[in-house]
Amino acid sequence: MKILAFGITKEYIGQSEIELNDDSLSTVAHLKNRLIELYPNLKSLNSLAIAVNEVYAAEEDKIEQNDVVALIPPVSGG
Amino acid sequence: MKILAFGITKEYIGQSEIELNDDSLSTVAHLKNRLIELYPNLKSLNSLAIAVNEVYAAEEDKIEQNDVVALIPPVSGG
Amino acid sequence: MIKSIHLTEKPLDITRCREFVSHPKNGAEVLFVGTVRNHTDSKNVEKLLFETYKPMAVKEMEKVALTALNKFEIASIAIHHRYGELNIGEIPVVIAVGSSHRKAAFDACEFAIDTLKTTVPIWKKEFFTGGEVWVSAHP
Amino acid sequence: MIKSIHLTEKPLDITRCREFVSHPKNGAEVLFVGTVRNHTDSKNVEKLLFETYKPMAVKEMEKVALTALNKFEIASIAIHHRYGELNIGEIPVVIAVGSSHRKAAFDACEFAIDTLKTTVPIWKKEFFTGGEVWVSAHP
Repeated sequence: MKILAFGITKEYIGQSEIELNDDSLSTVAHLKNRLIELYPNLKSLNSLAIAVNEVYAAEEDKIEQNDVVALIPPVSGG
Repeated sequence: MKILAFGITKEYIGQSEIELNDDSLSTVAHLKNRLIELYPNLKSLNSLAIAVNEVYAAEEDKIEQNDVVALIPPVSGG
Repeated sequence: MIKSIHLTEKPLDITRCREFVSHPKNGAEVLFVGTVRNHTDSKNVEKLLFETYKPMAVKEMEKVALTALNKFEIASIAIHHRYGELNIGEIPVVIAVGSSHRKAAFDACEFAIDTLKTTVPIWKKEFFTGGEVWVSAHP
Repeated sequence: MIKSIHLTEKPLDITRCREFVSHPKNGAEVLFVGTVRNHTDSKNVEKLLFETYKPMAVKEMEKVALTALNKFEIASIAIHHRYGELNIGEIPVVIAVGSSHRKAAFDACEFAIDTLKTTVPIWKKEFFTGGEVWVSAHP
């Protein structure tokens, strides 16, 4: 699946977009854990939300391989 | 003393300024009572404040013959 | 204590109010803009007349500004009011507040317009088809 | 449900926001204008970079506007946000609310900026002399 990274997560991952193909990652919580394994800096953040197809997702939400996932570190607009 | 009338009080009194010379009117309360005797319509108002020399006055405040008094019906700016 | 008080017959300038309170140290600006409504309850308003006791009104506007500056963590405030005849959609009042705290800016701006409406000697007469009334004069 | 949502790299237009929410039925308009401050705590900020996940940010801005319209007695709302590089004094955000109830207008405008700051995917990076930091990223 396609994973977009924004703000500080883009710097931690080193690019704004990665592909991660792993059928075993069936929920947002699984994916988040895997990403933290791959990029341990993510653990240092105040918070890390996940959006699936441009909508905030809950930890238990299912994800599909063709979803577009985005990493949302603490927002600071305004 | 000079008495200025604004808003609806100007219509009740028929002019924007009157002279009232009466040494016995020593407080704001006295003056207010006299004005209501002279112009009974003033009693119909929601409120009637008195300003002495451009400052809101209390009922018990003294007034002098050379003060400028103003009738302040309910304000409605903004 | 940065304040701008203005009571005028000429149209108000919102941009000027905002620029007055704007400062690189601030970060938050809150503005209140009052406009002439086309109705009151069920009546169609055609125009408004604002009358004022000008020297006292300016003093009371100064008091509102000073109280807001003392009571809230704000850096600057502009209170501009217009008088004379105003048509629907025209602007009788603009209040602008500058602060580094946005909550304080909101609170101060709301306080200023609420207080202005109860203390500043300005009176509004509404003109309808076939009638006119001094607002709030009677119960 | 009158709303205007705008997320752009170009300078924001405060007058356009105000005119959008203005209507002869209203009477009260409240605006929040955010500007780039020259300091955060003790550090001198030189410029800011706003990054955004644009399609999602627009959706979240729409949600903020709809929630405000439903929650408060207001007639209209404009939420405009800028992204890209901004210098001190420039304007990242403008929120304007039109209502016939001024308290509702204040409450809705404050609600909108508070909510925007917690839900809309926009990130701010501050640039100091010799350093840069993503705001709020770390405890």
